Amino acid sequence: MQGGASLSTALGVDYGALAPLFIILGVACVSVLVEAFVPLAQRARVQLVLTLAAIAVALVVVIVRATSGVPATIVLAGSLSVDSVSLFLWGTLLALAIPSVLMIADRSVEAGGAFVADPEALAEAQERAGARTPVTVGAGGAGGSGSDGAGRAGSSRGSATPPPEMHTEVFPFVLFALGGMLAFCAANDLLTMFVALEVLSLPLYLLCGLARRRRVLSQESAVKYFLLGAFASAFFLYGVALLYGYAGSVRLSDIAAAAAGSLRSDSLLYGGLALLVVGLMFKASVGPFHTWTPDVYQGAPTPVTAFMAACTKVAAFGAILRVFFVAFGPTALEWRGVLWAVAIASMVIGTVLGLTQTDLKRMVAYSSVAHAGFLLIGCLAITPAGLSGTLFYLLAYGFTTIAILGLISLVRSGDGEANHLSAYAGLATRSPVVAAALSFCLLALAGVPLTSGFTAKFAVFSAGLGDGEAPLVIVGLVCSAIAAFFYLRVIVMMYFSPPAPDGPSVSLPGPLTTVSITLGVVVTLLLGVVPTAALDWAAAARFLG
Amino acid sequence: MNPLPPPNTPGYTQALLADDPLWLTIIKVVVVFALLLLMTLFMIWLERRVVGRMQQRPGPNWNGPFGLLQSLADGLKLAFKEDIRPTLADFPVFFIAPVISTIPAFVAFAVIPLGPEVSIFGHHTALQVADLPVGVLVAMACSSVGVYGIVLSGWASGSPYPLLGSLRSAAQVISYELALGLSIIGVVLYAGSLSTADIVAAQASGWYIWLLPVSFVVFAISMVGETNRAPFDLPEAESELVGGFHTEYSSLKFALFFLAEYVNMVTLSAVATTLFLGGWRAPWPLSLWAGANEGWFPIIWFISKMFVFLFVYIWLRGTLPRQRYDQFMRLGWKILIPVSLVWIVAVSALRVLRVQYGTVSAPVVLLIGFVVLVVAIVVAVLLPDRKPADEAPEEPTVVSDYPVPPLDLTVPPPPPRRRRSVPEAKETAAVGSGSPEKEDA
Amino acid sequence: MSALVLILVLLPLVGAAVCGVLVRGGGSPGGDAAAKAIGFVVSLVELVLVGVVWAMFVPSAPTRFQGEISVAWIPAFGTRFALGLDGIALAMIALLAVLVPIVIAYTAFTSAAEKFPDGRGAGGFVALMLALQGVLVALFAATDVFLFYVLFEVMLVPMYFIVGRFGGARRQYAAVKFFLYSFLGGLIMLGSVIGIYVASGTRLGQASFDWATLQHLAAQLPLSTQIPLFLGFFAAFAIKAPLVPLHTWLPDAGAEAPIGGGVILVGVLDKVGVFGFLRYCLPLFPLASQSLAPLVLVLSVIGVIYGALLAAMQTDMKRFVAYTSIAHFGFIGLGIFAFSQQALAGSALYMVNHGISTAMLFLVVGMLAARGGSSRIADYGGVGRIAPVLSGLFLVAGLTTLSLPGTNSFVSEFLVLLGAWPREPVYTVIATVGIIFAALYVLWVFQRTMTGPLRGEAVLGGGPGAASAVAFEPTDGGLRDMLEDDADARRRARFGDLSGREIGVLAPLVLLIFLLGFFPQPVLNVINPAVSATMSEVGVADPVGPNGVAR
Amino acid sequence: MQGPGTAGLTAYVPLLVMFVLAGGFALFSVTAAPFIGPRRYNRAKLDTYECGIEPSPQPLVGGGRVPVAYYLTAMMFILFDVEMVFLYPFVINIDALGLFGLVEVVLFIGTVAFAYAYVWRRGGLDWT
Amino acid sequence: MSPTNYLLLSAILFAIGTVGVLVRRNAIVVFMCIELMLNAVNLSLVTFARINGSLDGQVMAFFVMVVAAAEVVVGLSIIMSIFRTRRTASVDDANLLKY
Repeated sequence: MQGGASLSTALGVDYGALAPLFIILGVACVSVLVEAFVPLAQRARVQLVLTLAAIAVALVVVIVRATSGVPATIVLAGSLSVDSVSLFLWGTLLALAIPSVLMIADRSVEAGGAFVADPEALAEAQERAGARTPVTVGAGGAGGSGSDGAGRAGSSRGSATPPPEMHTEVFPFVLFALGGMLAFCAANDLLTMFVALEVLSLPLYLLCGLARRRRVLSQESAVKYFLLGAFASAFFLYGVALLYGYAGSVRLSDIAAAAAGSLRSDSLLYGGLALLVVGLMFKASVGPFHTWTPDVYQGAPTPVTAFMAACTKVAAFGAILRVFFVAFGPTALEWRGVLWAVAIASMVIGTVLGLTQTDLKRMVAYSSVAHAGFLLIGCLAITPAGLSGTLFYLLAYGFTTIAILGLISLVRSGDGEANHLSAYAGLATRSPVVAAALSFCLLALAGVPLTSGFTAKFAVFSAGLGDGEAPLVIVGLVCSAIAAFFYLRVIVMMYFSPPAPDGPSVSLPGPLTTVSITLGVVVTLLLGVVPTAALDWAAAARFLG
Repeated sequence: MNPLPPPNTPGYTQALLADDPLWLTIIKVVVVFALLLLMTLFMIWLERRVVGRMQQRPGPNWNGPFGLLQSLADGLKLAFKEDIRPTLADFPVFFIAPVISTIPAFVAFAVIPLGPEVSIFGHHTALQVADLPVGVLVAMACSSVGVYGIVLSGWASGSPYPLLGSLRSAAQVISYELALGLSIIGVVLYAGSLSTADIVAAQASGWYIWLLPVSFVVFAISMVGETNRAPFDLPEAESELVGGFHTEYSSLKFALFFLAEYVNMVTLSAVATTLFLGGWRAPWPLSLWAGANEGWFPIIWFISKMFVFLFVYIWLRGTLPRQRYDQFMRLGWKILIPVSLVWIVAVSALRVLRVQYGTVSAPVVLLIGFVVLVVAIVVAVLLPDRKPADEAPEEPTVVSDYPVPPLDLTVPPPPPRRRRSVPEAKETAAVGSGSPEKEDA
Repeated sequence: MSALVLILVLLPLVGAAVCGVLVRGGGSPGGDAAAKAIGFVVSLVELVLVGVVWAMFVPSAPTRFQGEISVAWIPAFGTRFALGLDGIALAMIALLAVLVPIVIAYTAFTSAAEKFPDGRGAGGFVALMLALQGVLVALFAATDVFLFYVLFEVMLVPMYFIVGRFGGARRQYAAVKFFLYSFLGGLIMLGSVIGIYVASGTRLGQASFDWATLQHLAAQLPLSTQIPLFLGFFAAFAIKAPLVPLHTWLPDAGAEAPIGGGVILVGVLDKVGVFGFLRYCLPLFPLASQSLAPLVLVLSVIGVIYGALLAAMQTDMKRFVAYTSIAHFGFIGLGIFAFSQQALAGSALYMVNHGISTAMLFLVVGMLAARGGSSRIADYGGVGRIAPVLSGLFLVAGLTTLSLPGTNSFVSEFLVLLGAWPREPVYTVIATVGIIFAALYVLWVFQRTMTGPLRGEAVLGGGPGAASAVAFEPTDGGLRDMLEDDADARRRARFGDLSGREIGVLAPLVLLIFLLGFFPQPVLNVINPAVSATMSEVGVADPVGPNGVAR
Repeated sequence: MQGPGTAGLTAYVPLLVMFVLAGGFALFSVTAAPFIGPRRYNRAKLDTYECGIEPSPQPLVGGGRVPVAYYLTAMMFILFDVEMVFLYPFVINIDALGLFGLVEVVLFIGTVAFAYAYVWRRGGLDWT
Repeated sequence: MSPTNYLLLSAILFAIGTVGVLVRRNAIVVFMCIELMLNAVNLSLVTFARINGSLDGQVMAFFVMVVAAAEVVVGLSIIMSIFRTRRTASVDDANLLKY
């Protein structure tokens, strides 16, 4: 990482500390091989088992390490810092990854899976169908992966042949993204952070474009996400360069030290910080840098949306926390004002634009923007309370979002999901359980007490008020009051308005989706009623400078 | 500049050349340039003669002694042909493409060491235009910049054949550039430097062709692929693509492409000589005489070694039929690259072991395990491929939009033993005799 | 007793869960019926338990709260699940315990049970009602600010569904409006909750939500910090117990809610607001409440007049009821912020009485509307002739609403005015005008609907008979009597008087009205200690002597 | 990798000279060609060459659909090119890095080999 | 000449890239502008390495190159897929997703 000489000094790799990361990335490579060598029939099953096993093992390792009280270490020549914060974030990420992977793997909601058909499966399906029509080139998938199947699977859906299996490449993608997230929120120098950022982004870009239904929408979202994402990471990178020029090193602690005692001009420092923050904020879909969020949330396959909404936010805010606390803690007073504005902008934008949405996934997207603003309140309080509050908020928000998106994916009409608000009219009469779960999660997003959303908001706001951010907190409260309106609108639709005769059907979820949704709802409830354990764990988290 | 390090140590030549005055540099450049032009003319003549001899016919023997002036005459004739600009062509690019493909071919030769330290007009210098710390990379860079000229020419012609030809040549050049670069790595590993002069200096003890045979073979093969020469001359496969990327070119522009091709041949042969055949160092029996590596003699050794390669070029063209495109890509991607990867691992493993542990110890075994693993993976990859299903939907794309001849003529792949069967032997003759007409275009 | 308090909280919740399961699971009429029955039984048991608690409650006990429970809930925030009763809370719980079975009985068992929108059975209503009761009991008993806030928000959810699922035509609008107003207030209050939490953290070193702790803290807080915190709480409570500028949700909710829901909403739910004044604003921010008292008083008095005027102008009986209660809440606010023993006691008692009288009024109106199928005043006239019992009970309800001496409201209203006079004569006088208005609007409505000749769509039903009746109205005596008798006969057939069940539902309320009208003492005994404690916490001297004479 | 402070840019001057010379030569040739050669107008001559048949209407130049295999090849090339780029510095100071470096590089190559195996098995390298 | 000029140059390049991304409408061109930005960063990284007299900057430039390559691969595949679906690479034509 730091050139030849110091590489050899870094021979001693603390494998214990890095085990989760290695497990995830290693299994990702293995699952690529699985893609290569396991025959089509077993592939999906093998991949699912492999992925889940990897995540579970990694989670166990994290928990063991967190409970065994091993001292925090900085590993790999100072590029990764495995401290209690990293462990908490890792635990959160892995815990969130499990339901996401379950949803991704589910093939009961959307026959054959929510993703583009696998070329081989497609070929077999065509043979089964007797190759009636010459293949028309539909949407070319990533790298010529024959997502031509999309159109075909859609067209031949009516016929007897079952739709072909989905791309199982999504599993390695998810694993790589997950590994990138793990590295991202534990990165101790900006270069590692940048590389991790890309490692987590690139698979996501691809995943967004792989929806089986609404190919064009999905591909558009992928293109937008990619272009804007690359744009943002360029900013991030330029910020890194400036900071490197300022401090002569990209190590966070070195930057802090240089900023603390240096007579150099601060223009480099703050310019670098600004650009850096732009990149990070983009990833976290904060405030003015959110433009990609609604489109991508809407266009991407819903399981992927869930994965992004939950895990990416966790990773991004983990990195934001680390940068703010470790690298720029000393100089907080100079730059905090600007970020106040950003936080307010984020909350207001998310709330106001959320009011105007009629597509549920877009609504969730805007609410995530608003929530990013709330989270930022916690990040801006450079205090232990702020840290723990933000961490807890991430955990709570992730599970709620996954549950919501899982439920959204269940409401389907003839062509894929019916995300329009009107589709939810009278859902309560048709399937009371789904309606109840969904309204519970929405109330959680609104921050009604006895849900995790409230506990999290309370933690963050109290931290913010404790650090003298009264204006922010007030704006936050008002915004959440306004935001409650568009959550309620859905509930009104579901409960109070009569069901449309030709309304969408609620497909009975298979075991995988059911498990993930249940997980999300239960955690949302638990964190609302007895959050003590999680709060304590979060409160114990400290950075290792 | 910094004081001269002792001779035959890395960086010596750099320091030496750093003191060159400008006039000396210019002289060298002009000389090299002229040399390359002459080599081109001579090569065309030699090729036609040799191929003719291989085909039991005299070849050009009318203009000048042994027809030596034949290629000069061809060049002049080309100059007086009409310069056609197709209406559909994108003119600026069409205009600049030949230049782009010509320049790097010449520039690459600048890093080649032709000989040891000599004294020119009382000025001590090395027989080398420029010695750079990244000399080898410069050579490779030039060879890959050259492909831009080809791609742009094909694209700018606004015509299907050149487009496909240029695409092919781009694909082929980049594919074989990988093998090329990977094979060089072995040399760099042992020389410990990227400077050509240092590499030559490092071969004082022995040529790398003996030390790194695999690298040499890979390099030799991909050298041919890199220069679009038979049997890899698919970009200008007359039978499929008319003239390939220069279908629409005529007159001096065409001549420039031609020039570039032959200069590339010469340059790459020179690089090969430098990397594997000890550059200007005298071959074995002569090397016993100390004076062989002094003064101006080495140029002789160098050029003669270079001609070995050039002759092989011609020889291949005379003997081998043109490969089919899929066979060709398979050779590059499925054989050359994995082989050279494994080779690199093996070589560097041995190197590390020799440097660090005199003897074999436990970690060594583990290491061998790693290597074996990699090998095993590659072998596993070499399992008989399934019929890839995902290309099936693509084929209509190829033929879909506008009438181009299908890129890959779907010839049923012949079992390997029938390669050298009768009809293809005929094709050999056809190919061999195909080239002169191309010149007389 | 602590256990008993806990049971008071848990029992309705369990009942609600059971009923909910029954309704969800079956959706069948059987499940529905079972749910109704179980719900009714549960509410009766709850009532009995409350009676027991009332009996065990020792008014003269030295402690601020009785039957306290305190379990650590979220140590990270220092919140505890802490319950405890003082007199006011007990009174409110008792009121609730009385009203819930009545409401359930009315909704579930009377023939006039409302026809819920798109055939929803009453079982779900019962379940929601029980859940609401559980939450409310816990809310009144809470002695932990955080817990109070949580319940304050949670309380909205069942009410939201009651209004939204079982309400009238514009129920969605009303439900959402209700929820958003209260939720907004709650969030503003959350700001203050966090604020006082942080303040306690800085002042006491270790942040806490315990009511008593914060009450001790109140002494240290400077006015400058008290005022914003007070305003936060005040906003929430002022929305909840609608003081005038923030009242607009109440008429909608009250009008659109099902009758049973309306009873609980206006009768008990809104009391949470004034209860909050008494329990949180005053003791926790004494300085602020004193310095801001004029504001509240102005609002209250405006509420009295404004509510009265608008009530008089209403054309819809449910809205009319809602506006009357706005006027009454004005009185309560006046009593609370007059800072005198009597006024406070009066307000506390008023909370109970108003609950009873409003419930009465609502139910009667509901029964009337159930018959006529409309709640517009103009649709009725001369109902007294065909439904004497109904009109009689309507009169009783009206009289207690205008707090005629001898009815329960009179005592509390008198106490309020008496206590408020020495400190706030001006406001008291203005408020007294409200009483006259009250008499006006109540009697006017009664006169329009119950007395006089038969009129109105709902009564005449617009049938051919109606036309003839109108036609024959002004003709001479004998013939008219004959015709009218026969017409009356016809209409009695169409528009029956109260059934036995309905009378049974209303009877306990009537009983309470007169009982409390003549013997308010038992309730006052329970309330007074809490009131005096509050007075001492506010720290102002009582301007009225023990013998009720101004010093 | 050469640290800062090497021979600097002067070592590249000869390359520049060579560049200028070759470039001048080439440019001269291409510009001179039209003036030296004759010009006899003929529409067919200026048409796109399609074996003599009437050229069919063309799409935008270069806008034609390019077979996927070419993109794949390009991407694979980038992949391996980057790998190569990393191998050069490694072999330059392989002695300094020693066993650790070797292990790392084997892992590195192995990782790329995974992707390589995948592409191979999924027919990414087949042109038929 | 002084390293500051290189920094200026890289800043200018970066700005050009940014403007290009914001102004141009063709996905490929936007993409190239982004690459330009990345390479501008490379330039400044190397310059800073020269200024600080440490190799880290150059190493970082290496990493950036790798990342840029990966981005090229992924981005091209995505853009190509949508191009093959819609026969256009213009960002404006991708307007199914309304803001």
